[in-house]
Amino acid sequence: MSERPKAEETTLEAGEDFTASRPHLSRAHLLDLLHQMLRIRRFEDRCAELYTYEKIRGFLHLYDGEEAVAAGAMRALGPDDWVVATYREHGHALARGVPMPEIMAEMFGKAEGSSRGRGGSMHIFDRAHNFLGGNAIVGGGLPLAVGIGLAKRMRGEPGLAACFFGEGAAAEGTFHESLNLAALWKLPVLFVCENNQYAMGTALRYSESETAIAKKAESYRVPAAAVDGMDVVAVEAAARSAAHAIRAGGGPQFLEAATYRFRAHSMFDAQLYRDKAEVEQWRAKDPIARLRGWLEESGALHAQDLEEIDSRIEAEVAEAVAFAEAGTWEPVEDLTRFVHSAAARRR
Amino acid sequence: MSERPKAEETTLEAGEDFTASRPHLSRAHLLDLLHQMLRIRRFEDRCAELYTYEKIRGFLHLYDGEEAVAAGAMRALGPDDWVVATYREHGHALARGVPMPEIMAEMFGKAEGSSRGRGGSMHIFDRAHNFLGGNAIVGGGLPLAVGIGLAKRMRGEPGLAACFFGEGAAAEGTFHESLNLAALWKLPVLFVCENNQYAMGTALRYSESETAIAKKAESYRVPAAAVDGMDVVAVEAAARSAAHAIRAGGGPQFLEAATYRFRAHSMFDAQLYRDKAEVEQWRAKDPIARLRGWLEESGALHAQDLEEIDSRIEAEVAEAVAFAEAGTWEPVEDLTRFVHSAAARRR
Amino acid sequence: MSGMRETTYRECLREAIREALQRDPRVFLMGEDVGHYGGCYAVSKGLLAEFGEERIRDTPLSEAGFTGAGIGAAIAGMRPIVEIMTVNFSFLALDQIVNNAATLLHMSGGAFNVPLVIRMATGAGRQLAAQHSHSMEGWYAHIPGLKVLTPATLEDARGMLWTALEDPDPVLIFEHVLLYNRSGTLSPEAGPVEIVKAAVRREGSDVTLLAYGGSLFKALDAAEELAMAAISAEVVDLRVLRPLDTATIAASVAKTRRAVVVDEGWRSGGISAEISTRLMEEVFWELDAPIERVCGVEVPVPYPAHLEQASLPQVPEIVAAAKRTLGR
Amino acid sequence: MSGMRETTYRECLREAIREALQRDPRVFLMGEDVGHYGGCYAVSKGLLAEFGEERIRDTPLSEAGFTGAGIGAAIAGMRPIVEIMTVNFSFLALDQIVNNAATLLHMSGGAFNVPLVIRMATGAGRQLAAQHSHSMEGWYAHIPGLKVLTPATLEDARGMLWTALEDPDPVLIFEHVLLYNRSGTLSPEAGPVEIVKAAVRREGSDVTLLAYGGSLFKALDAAEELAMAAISAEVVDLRVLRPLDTATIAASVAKTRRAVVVDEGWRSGGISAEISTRLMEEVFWELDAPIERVCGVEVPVPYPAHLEQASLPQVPEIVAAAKRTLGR
Ligand SMILES: Cc1ncc(C[n+]2csc(CCOP(=O)(O)OP(=O)(O)O)c2C)c(N)n1
Ligand SMILES: Cc1ncc(C[n+]2csc(CCOP(=O)(O)OP(=O)(O)O)c2C)c(N)n1
Ligand SMILES: [Mg+2]
Ligand SMILES: [Mg+2]
Repeated sequence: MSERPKAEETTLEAGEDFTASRPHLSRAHLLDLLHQMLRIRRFEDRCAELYTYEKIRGFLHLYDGEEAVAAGAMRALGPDDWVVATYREHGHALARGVPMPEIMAEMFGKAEGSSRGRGGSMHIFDRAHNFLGGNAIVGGGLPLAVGIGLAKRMRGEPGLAACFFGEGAAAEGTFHESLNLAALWKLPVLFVCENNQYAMGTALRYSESETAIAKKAESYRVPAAAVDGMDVVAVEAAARSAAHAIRAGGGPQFLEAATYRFRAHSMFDAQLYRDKAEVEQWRAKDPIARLRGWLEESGALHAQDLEEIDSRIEAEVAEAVAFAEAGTWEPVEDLTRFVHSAAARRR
Repeated sequence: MSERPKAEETTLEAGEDFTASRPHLSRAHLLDLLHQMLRIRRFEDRCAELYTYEKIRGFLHLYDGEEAVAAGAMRALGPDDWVVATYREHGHALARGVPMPEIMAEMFGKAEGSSRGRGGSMHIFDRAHNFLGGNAIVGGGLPLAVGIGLAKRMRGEPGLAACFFGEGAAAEGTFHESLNLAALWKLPVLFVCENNQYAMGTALRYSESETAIAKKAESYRVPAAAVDGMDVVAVEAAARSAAHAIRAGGGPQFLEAATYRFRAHSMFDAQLYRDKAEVEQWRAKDPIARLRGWLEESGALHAQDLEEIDSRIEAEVAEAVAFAEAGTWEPVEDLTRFVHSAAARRR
Repeated sequence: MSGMRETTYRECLREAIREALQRDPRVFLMGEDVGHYGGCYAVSKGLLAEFGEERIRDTPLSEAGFTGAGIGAAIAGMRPIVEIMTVNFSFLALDQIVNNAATLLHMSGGAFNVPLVIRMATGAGRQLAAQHSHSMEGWYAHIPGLKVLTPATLEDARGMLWTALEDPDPVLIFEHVLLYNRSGTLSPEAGPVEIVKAAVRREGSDVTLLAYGGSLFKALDAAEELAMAAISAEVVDLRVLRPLDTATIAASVAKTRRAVVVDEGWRSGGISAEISTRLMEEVFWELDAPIERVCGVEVPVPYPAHLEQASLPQVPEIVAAAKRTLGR
Repeated sequence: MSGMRETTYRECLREAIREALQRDPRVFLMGEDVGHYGGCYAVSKGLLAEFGEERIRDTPLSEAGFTGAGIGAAIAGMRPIVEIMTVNFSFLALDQIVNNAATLLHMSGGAFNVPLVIRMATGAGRQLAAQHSHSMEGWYAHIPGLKVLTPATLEDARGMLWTALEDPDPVLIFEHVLLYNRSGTLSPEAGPVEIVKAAVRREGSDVTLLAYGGSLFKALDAAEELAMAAISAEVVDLRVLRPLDTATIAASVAKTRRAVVVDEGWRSGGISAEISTRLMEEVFWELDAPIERVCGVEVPVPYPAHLEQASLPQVPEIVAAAKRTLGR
């Protein structure tokens, strides 16, 4: 992070303009990024714990290690923008502003959850935040993002669709079809590939003949950038620059963020496919430790700032868990509600 | 065709070695190419006529104008190689050596047809020639070719799979998945994209953000060449060079042949999407007229050669039609034969 | 009211699309060759000139991509009509149709509904062989979250689309290829129709023939023949395969006590099985004979006319089945 | 013969795969994470080390691509076992499965058969929600040209694969996710089994319970409960959903005169409908009551345990349905 200005040097206030083409590197902003990443980390730590208590069930995919991508990219988005994510979407939902209690309640399967408990960890949805999930079909979200971009263009509305997906998804046919459609029709879509090097247990070299994913975007004439996904400011900068170009009417943009998941793919994974040394190498790049270290070095982060952040997060997570615990089970009589809108809206 | 040596200058005999990395430009060979293209043209002219007599029904997609691609590319293939084609596959089947009478009988729906009449024009198959159709799902054949390549590699067998498809198919997800698989696993697959500028009525610029199809191959690290598909010798040369590299164990190769269909997409097409001038421009590049012109100019083709070719073709087509006419209808009691192999083999 | 006018099923569909485009700026038509080519079956011919490339949107060959884009666009405020040329090609988009379109409302706990209409051609009879001729509408009718419509008459071809577009959830419309050229008369006032109920197309008292789409007319022809043998057949047009209008169907069979289901789809696991089973569940004690099925033969549709026709339900078989229910 | 040994369904599957790899050099296993990860459900754990990367072949996320490649490889002389992690993902490969695998033999007039086996996980019960939990084996059973197997017992998990690999045509094998951990005893001589017939798993005289896969054990539990109410239930394990063994099924129902079909798949248009209908067609005059169905509720599978369980067939419902057929 050497080329970045020290926090003290930035004079701008934290009041953010998401449309700006570059990040405001104010102290407040950087603390906020740190806060956001920590918030995701701690929330998920708690989820993992709750999983062992069987409060959360099914598949649970942690974002541990990848927080910089959602935290950074989401800064480039405003309220009119849409987000389409994957089954590994807690980080995106939190960074997007979906309330933590509703997310936690969803993990518990409670009626107060963001999807009324119907979806669980893999299917967090929130209309208020234009957060379109939570899609557990790898590659399944990309065409949806194209469609949102199309609707925006046809309706003359501002905003864009940001679509997050893993490098594994890049092998699916929908990746190909979606990039072509978005580019052909010059739609406002930001494709963000979270290249965490593995698709479950399949290393990138076993899944792609061309392992530089960003290069693939070229064959659709989609402008692409590869960014260090363990550097939240770099991600924000790249996302802002891409979003800026999209908002200027230039059509889709592609971002590849190199990142890593520190933990298993899901809670059922013995991690036979990678060795500990590799994990440790990547852990050394932990985006949270990195930003914190840099802030500390540059004297911008004091012990009490961190304490404050920690205690805010602790309170928020505790509140989320309490909310989830206090939540109710949807009555069994409502089982088939939400198959059709008529019944869904009936109450 | 200016840089090509005159036929007289080539001293090599016509006896062909399909594994040679360059064409033998003997007079016999060139006459043979001319013969092959004319054979396809005349056969299809006759088919179009028979369609109006309702001898042939369903969809009939003519290869008129594109003959150089199949005629040229097929020269690079030997008996161990496989061919996977599309619904526009009469040319491929003929050039591959599938007997014309069986193809014609197939078009008639007769039991003596290459697919016993079950498939019709879009589904010509022939095990004796490793000719795997005849696939009417656009892009549906590419994964099959990958699988054949995989089988060859795993079995240590010689040969490759040649897969023909249109530029429209390049937009399908299967294109993407197949190129990646073939490249990732270094399989012996020759992808031949017949870019005739239209997918039904959709011009290339409406279907691809990047209209240079060969470029797409790069993003899979598949070596690619673009070739003039109206020049049969150029196609043969490119196909030989690609096949040679494949046979040397270098993995898949990609060929884009620029071509044009002179007639409608199928027999139900008013061609509202292109104007006559464009068609005329391309007609001026007719691969048959071109080769003939060049042979005549260089004194290699005499009127009597052409007469001989013509009369051979006329006889062959007449025989094929007679064979088809004389063919029998499969008994209705056999309707469900060929749903399972047990019944298929019963007789 | 002015008099009836001559028209075709294809023209009815086109009028319905045109009307929808005129009525609602959120509506657009998207699919392969709907624009410059004029539609694979010429349904959208002329609409590009009238409405422009944005609203009559030619797509690349990417069934999954553009169907998914239709879903996204529907969620984000548009009312797309996605055309998939032929039901066999819809398999390429099946993940989007089932895992997204049909599922999002539930998965999101009601947050995101998908007001999407998908039209496709279905059925055999044009010698298009085994990758272009199947009848999969009954198969799609298995999926919760979808509605499945099968317009057979001109009124329904004209009227179902608008009602489908007003539905907040995904609706699939299956158009039988042999109906496009079918002509008849239509009231100039013809407009939107309900998409909930089956319709009795001919009243009768001895046996009920249940059919839909392209087979409806075979059932009507069979009823005509049966009448000559002094058998009074009631003909019910299912119209909607999901949700099935069990009430109308069961009422008819409770009256006639005998039924024949006609379905061009393959027999095993077809919609014919569901209808038979529902009838057993609803009116078992009223049945005077086992319900008969006349279905597509379980073979990929063959190319030659004689085999293709042999693979499809035909009038004589329907007549024979109806007679069997009467012990004749 | 040595004594029985303890094993699990998962181990039986693994042994079957190992045996096939040992027996026939043309056999290989291909799919997402079958190798380095050890298989999504750990079925292929250890096989990579034993057989190497060529024969335990990890694929990219490309269901259509590698399933199609499996078809091509099968045609060109290999005997691939393609693993699709979960039935919902198979929709991405549906075009290859239906338009190619199931169709090529017919379309080519017998020239090219497709000796391919596709295995996939199916079913609910692990709270994996609406894109990972469906039971679509009955749906696939609609497609001519496919065979559909649903091993429920250890013997079948151990024995169906080899027989499927010897079949010249495509065979789909559906493994219910809740069975993988199921343990029991198996003869050390256990080997290939036939894949043609249904099996009577418990004899009875008052009512027949027809089930398969994960639901078989619910049916057996229900039979146990019914026994306590002095009702003798026969339990038939369908084993093969296509082609259905109508003879065995009908013989049982002809004897008991009453039947309940249990199917985790959605009710409308499910395999339950086909079975009911066939029974009506075959043994209508022997039936003492309408056939009952206990099926999956028509909703995308919800995440929370109480709703997920409510959406699935349960023992009390099976018992109640059986009693209804007896007027109790
Ligand atoms: C179509 C499909 N195939 C397979 C799976 C099973 N699966 C879930 S996540 C995953 C790996 C995806 O890898 P990637 O896209 O890199 O995302 P990551 O999990 O690494 O974030 C797989 C194979 C799935 N959910 N959907
Ligand atoms: C999956 C699929 N979608 C649509 C069609 C209908 N269709 C048949 S040919 C064709 C155009 C294909 O164009 P291209 O690949 O360029 O091949 P060409 O016909 O020009 O040789 C279309 C859209 C089809 N057969 N399959
Ligand atoms: Mg990944
Ligand atoms: Mg083309």
